[in-house]
Amino acid sequence: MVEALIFVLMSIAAIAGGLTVVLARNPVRSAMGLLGTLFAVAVLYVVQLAHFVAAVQVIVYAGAVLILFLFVIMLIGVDTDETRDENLPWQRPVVIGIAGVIIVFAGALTLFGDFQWVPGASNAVIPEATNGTIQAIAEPLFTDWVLAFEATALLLTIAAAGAIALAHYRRKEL
Amino acid sequence: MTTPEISWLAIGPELVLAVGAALVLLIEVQWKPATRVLGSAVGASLVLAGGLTLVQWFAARDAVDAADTTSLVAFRGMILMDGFAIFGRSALLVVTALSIAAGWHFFRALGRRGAEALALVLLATAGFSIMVASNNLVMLFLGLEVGSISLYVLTGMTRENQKSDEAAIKYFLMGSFASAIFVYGVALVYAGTRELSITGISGFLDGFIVNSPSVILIGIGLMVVGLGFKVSAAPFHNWAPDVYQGAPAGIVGYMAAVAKIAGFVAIARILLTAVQEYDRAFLPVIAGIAILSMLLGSVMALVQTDVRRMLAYSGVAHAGFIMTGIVGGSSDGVLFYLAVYSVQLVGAFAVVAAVSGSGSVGSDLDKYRGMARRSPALAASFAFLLLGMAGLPLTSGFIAKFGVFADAWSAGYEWVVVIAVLASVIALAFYLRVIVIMYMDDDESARLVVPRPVRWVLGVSVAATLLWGVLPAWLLDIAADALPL
Amino acid sequence: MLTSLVLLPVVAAIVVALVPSTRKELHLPLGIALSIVPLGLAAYIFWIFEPSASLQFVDRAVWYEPWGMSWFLGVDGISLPMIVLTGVMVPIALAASKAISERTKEFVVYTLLLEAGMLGAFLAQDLFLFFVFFEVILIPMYFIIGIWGGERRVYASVKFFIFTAFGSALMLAAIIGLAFTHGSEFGVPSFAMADLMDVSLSQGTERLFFAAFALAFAIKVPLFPLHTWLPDAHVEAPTAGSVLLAAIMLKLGTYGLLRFNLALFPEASVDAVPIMGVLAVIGIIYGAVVAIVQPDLKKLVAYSSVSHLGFIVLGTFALTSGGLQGAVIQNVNHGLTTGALFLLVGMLYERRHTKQIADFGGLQKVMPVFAGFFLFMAFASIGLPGLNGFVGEFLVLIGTYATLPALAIIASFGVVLAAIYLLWAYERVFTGVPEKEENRVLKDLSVREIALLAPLAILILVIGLYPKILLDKIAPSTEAVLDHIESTTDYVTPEPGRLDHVFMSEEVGE
Amino acid sequence: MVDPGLYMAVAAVLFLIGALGMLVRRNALVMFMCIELMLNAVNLTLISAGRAMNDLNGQVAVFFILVVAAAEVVVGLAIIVAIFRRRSTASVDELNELSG
Amino acid sequence: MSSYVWLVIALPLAVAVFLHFVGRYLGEPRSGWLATLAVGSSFVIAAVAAVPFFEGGAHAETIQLWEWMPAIGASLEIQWDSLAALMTLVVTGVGTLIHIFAIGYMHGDERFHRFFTNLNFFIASMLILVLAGNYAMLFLGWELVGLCSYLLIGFWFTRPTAAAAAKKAFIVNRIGDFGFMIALMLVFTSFGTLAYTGIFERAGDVLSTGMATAIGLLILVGAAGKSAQIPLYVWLPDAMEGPTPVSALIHAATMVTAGVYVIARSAAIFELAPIASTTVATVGAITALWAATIALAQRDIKRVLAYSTISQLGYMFLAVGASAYVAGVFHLMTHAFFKALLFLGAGSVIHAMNDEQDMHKMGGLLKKMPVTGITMGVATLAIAGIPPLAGFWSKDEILASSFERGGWYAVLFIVGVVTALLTAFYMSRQWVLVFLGEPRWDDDVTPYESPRVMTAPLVVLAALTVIGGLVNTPVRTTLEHFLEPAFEGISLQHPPEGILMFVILAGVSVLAGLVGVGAAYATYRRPSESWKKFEQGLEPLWGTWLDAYRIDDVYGKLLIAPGKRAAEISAFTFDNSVIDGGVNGVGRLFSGIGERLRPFQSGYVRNYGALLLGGTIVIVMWLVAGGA
Repeated sequence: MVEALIFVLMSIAAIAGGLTVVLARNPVRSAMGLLGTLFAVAVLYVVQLAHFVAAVQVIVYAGAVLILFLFVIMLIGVDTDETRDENLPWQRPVVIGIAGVIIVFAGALTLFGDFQWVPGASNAVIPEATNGTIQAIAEPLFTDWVLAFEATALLLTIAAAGAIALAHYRRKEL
Repeated sequence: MTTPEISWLAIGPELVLAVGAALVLLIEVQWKPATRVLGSAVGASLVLAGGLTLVQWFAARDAVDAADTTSLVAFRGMILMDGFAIFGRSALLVVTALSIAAGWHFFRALGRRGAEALALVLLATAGFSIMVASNNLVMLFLGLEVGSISLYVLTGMTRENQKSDEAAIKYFLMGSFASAIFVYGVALVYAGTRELSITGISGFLDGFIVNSPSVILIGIGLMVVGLGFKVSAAPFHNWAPDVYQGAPAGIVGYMAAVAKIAGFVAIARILLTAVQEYDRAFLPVIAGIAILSMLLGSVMALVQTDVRRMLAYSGVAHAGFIMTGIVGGSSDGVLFYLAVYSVQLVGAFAVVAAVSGSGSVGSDLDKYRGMARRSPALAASFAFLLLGMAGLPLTSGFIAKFGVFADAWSAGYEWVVVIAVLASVIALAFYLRVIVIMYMDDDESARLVVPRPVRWVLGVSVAATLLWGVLPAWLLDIAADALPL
Repeated sequence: MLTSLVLLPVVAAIVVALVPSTRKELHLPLGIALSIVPLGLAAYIFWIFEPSASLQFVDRAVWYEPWGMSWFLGVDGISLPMIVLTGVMVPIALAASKAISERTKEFVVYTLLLEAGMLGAFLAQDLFLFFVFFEVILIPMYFIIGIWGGERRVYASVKFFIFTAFGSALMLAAIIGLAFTHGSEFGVPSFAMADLMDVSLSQGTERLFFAAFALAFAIKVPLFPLHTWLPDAHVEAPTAGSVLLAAIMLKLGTYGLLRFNLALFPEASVDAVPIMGVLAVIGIIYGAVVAIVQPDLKKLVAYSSVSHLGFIVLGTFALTSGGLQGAVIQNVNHGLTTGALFLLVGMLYERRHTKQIADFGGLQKVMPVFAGFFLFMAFASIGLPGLNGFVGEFLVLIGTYATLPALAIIASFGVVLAAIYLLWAYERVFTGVPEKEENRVLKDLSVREIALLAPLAILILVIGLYPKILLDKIAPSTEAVLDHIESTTDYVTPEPGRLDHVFMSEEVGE
Repeated sequence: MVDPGLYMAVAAVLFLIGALGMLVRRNALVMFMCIELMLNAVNLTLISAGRAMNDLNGQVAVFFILVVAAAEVVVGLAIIVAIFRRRSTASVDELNELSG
Repeated sequence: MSSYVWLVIALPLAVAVFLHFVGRYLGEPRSGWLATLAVGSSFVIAAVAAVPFFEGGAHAETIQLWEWMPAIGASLEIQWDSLAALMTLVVTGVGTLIHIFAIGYMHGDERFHRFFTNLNFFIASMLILVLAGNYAMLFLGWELVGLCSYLLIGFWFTRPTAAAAAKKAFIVNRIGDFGFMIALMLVFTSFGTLAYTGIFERAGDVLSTGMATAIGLLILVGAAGKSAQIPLYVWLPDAMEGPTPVSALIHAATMVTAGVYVIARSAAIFELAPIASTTVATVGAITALWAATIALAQRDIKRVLAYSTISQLGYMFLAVGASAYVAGVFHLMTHAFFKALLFLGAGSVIHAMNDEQDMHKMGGLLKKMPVTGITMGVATLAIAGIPPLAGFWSKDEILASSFERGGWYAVLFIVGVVTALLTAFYMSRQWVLVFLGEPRWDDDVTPYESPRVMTAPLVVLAALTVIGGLVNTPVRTTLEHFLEPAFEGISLQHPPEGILMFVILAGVSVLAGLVGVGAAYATYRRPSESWKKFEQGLEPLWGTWLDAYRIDDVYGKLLIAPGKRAAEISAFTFDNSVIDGGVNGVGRLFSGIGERLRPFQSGYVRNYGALLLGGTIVIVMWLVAGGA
């Protein structure tokens, strides 16, 4: 019951945040919308017992990534409001068309297609099985997934090297 | 259960590459040596990685011969050391080596940032190498991202021109978009099967009949889109011409080739292993993508005036041809095609770089006018590679096309083959255009200076194209042995 | 032996390529000298060839086992004349290329590679191998036209390449289909002709495959209405290109129809007789009619090729011994005569730098030997008995009458038209008084040029009077083709001399 | 307990919003945020599906996707900054020199 | 001896080849004499080989030289029988004389040796034709004589008219050959061979009437081309552009009779096809009359003879069409003598007149050139059918035979008589115009008698013209006995029996001849104003005849112009625009599609995104639909 309430509230929050990202004219507002979504989704994680991931979400995403976004927004100018005019011909009708098709398709699938999100869902959900505490996560992370964990090292190396390669100008190059 | 399972051999090549990349960066920071020194580090790591790959190949063959393949499953099923992976990895390493040689001028011209570029190339190769070996969709995604992000950066590395950064942002935005779509597909397949492992999924689908498979099918579709983007299959190809044109010439061949190899190996692994159960559903779709790619790529290439854009569209068409092999349902044709095409591609872009400068943007057809007189060897190599891409007999391109067509035919997709052969005729038309300009127009411009490494690379790729066109058996045998587990 | 025949020109090409570009004067003579070697070998093979239907001098090596391809060369009565013709024409074409002053080395290399490809195509007994050669020869010819051609050479060469490649593309699909049908029937795919002849196909599939093969070959021949690449290619090509194109490359089409279509798809071939026959006859008449009014001498000869090759196709699909023998021997004949005519036009062009008929007139006065050769070749082309063209056309016509009387009659009219276009052209170019100043100073043929034409003239005469030297070796193979068709279909070769035949078959037809 | 399917439906909506946002926004930064939205939707899907099937791997996968997102952000922002430095704009509509 | 018959062909051929390469060095008279020697030797060999036939009872022999096209039963083989022997003797005999004449006539021509090369080659070809043992080889000779005719008509190639005439001759002949080739196809299909021996013996068993008629009519088409019969005669008048010995040899004495020969040769087939025979006779009779009317008005000395030849060939067709094969061949022979004589005489005149051919510019030449004049006079009387000259016997036999045949042939008989009258008139007109009356020649012309080398053949031919007819008179049918073995099993048409009928019929034709000769003499003996008035009085008929019924214009307008137009439309409109336009259109289509699609690659990343997402949706929907 509590879960349902939280689910409804947070879902609304997440979607509202998402819409803000898309619809706000000022990038700062978009970033704020994204922040809202991130938090709301984090709450939905928690509700589903994904504690560790929720924490990471808040720390890494909301804490670091979003700040980075804001920095860049500030760097390249907060006042770059977008107009609502669409300057590409056909872009808007096409987007509306795509959206329409997706919605119709999703509706049809739900109503007539015997669609199940999780066809293999077990009847008895055992909360302990997916209680994503640090301990619980850590075990697969460092056994089954150890290689993936190592691979993230590559990713971060690239991010660092790439950012330097792209954005770091030596003095004489400016 | 609490100890991780480490198989050094299985990740040996990637490890070597990553260490190599780190070394390059460190040496650069510490000693700021000549690029040549970095090059030898890079070369050493490539050679070592190649050696390890060879060891893997023999290990894999022994295991298959002994009918005990457990040793080929590493890191608790996270990655595999099967022939499929090793073939893809070998192709990646060869392409990397050739590309670095061909683009050597580019790296040198980058000055101090050459080290970063070299490191990124090595890391990208490592990433894609992980990708081809992955037996886990998330692992695969990680490898994909390691590779892709490196490529985004490499695209934007030159600062001399504005188009390079346009290409980078386009590539980055669309690539991330496609990655997001791909990983959503992974999530949906996970929702449908409770598995992230490829062999796990196939085992699951073998054992259970999913009553409502829509979620899996949507997931498959999204993964196909994500990977289709990487291999620049239509209609996800738009980025390719712009990026090929805008990215530094010295690195385009590499970007194009590795993305295709890794992308197609992943597609083949996922479709032909993991979700093979649904082939009746997805093969027509793949056939559709193949046909659209072949036709669109060929027709669009016909009207290009820039060789790089032309090659990009031809790449779209080639994606379609390789897809035809996927439609055929067997992987050996695809692997052979990837091997020969990527070698040709690197060679062709080596020529482009030689003609228009390695850091340049675009490569107008006019620059090739009368090249047969100014630089006969270069023109002849380029012409030969183009004919190889066009699939003329006695080039590897013909055998490759023949292979995928034969697969598709025997799988019952005769109509796809018919359209494919017709598309290859249209494709021929634009390759010929370049040859016409090189051979049949006169131009008194200066002779081109072809750097020695480029000559080597061209020699290798021309020789390979000819050799595999005349005596393809050994590579075909290898490709046929390189089966996914 | 056959392998070395195919590889000799390749070796020759490599040798020529190794001569440094600075020694320009060496390339052509060296090329000519080296191209004599395959001619000698071909002649030797011709000499020791036993007149029987079996494949001889077979060379076979597995190429890639799982797909069933092999390097499989062999010669029979149908391909034998073609390899000799190839051997003859290449040195002549090279020797006629003195006008090629730029990039001589490339030219010689391309020509020799072309020879290798053509020889390979005629010798291949494996469809995959055949396709490889069939397609590969486009490249050197494409360069020959495109680099050393006339003003619209690029257009012509690209058109030539794409058009032909288009045809062979569908054939490739059919070849794949055929090989894998063999695979599903016998367990292993195979591309060997002998194996594929055993494949049983459904009627629909057989017809589709037949159509794919026929399209490829019809474009190559070329059969109306797929012929428009030919005049362009001929007009723009340098002399050697035209000669080799007309003399040998086009023959791959007619050869293919005879060797592959009839043998692989007997049922469909029998069914397709009316269509192919009608197209052939349209080609005969249409090509001739169009040739009449051509203002360009070379184009005229090109269209005459369209007309003449129609006879070959007609003879092939007559499905009688006369028709088939006529078709094979006409392959040679057309190669010699039209090749010679192109040589002559080329020699004229070298002197006068124009091919427009209107630019000439009265040339017999200033270059009588040239005129004599031209007239000789023209009459050979017209089908004057005693010269080779007659033997082929007459066999074809007589052979065709037994099965396709109406078409044979219409086709005979092509013989009249041939006289019209060639003699009219001769009249305008050679007779009268040379009025134009440029024409009055033209030099007659040099000894070198005579030496090029004389062998052809002799061959034309020999074949015209004693075709047995060819027919004896051809006949067993063509009979074997007919036997194969008869044994696999209901078709019965009409036996001339039996009163009932003509009337019976017409009644049955109704 | 709320049906995991509902979570996933919400995720799908978020994904759709992000995807469509990619098409309507021309500020590269905002487009980038849209991608973050999409990745969030993916994560939510994984967690919900894993929960429905009593499988922890979904959550582990989310961890990696988060890392990927972070890495992408770094590089992406670097590219945007680089472009901005040179062109003083972050609007992708002004980047259309490469076309045809 | 007959085993050496091949030498008959080989000698002239060898000399032709020899002269072709060496003639230039041999010089003027020698090459001519060498050629003559070859033909003369052939004549001798043939005569010796023909002895058995004179003795009677000898049968045909077939001598195979070598296999040619085994698939259709065609070898190069000689059939040596009396018909062949007769033809060989005529060809080589007349040929020898004409060769001799030509040595004088062609004197001074820079291509003298070439002329004899071609002439000898012609003799060889003609002998191939007549000696052939099968239709294929006959066709070989048939075409080779056509080639020689082409070469020799166009001998003076710098004259555009000569070149055009040569081409015309060959092409018109080809149209005839078209029919002939189809005939051969029918023959082969029916018999499975083209060899005479396999055909004529079995013709009755194998051929239905319909098939025999078809073959017969098609042979007629071929024969009409070669022998210049309606409607294919138009080439022969133009062929007079060639040197006069050529006209005499090829276009009067030998080649043009090949049509008659081939019909006679195929008698066994025509025997089975009455309709075909009748058609042959009718075509012959109509041609005879038609050409005779044209000949009436000609002013060119050679054209008169040309139309006269056509007309006389018509007689021969009438004969063979009436199954009077012997009569036909007989006339062929006598005609060879007197027409060769006429042509050579005309040549002599032309030579003397500095190549003037217009009879209006001649007159009174008898005094200047008595030998020519007298010999030509003999020939004129012979062709007019005045006894006892050769022409009388042969022509009379034809007319009498067709009269005897009766029915439709009786009508043809009347046509023949009328033609005889016209023949006598125009030939006499010619002789009178040329040799009598006041000289009308141009000032710079000084006529003189030709040298001995030219007049000698005239005399020999004149002698033959006088006595040649005696080989086959109603009293003594030597020729018929001679030819009989060749027509074994054929029911030959004979003139009516009995001396009375002979006298009556001969009287009719002689009367016609005399009337013609007399009328012409009366008209043209008088001064030119007078006969010019006479000719004008016959307008517009006379003009029409002079213009040969403007048949060339008709053909030009009805056949050639539309044909050329059609060719031009095919070549420049249809081929270029429709077919090639289609081909290039396909090419343009693809690049057009490419150009149209280029805007979609707009460079706007959001467009790309839309395409990506749109494609995703389509693929997902397709997959779900396909998997459900």
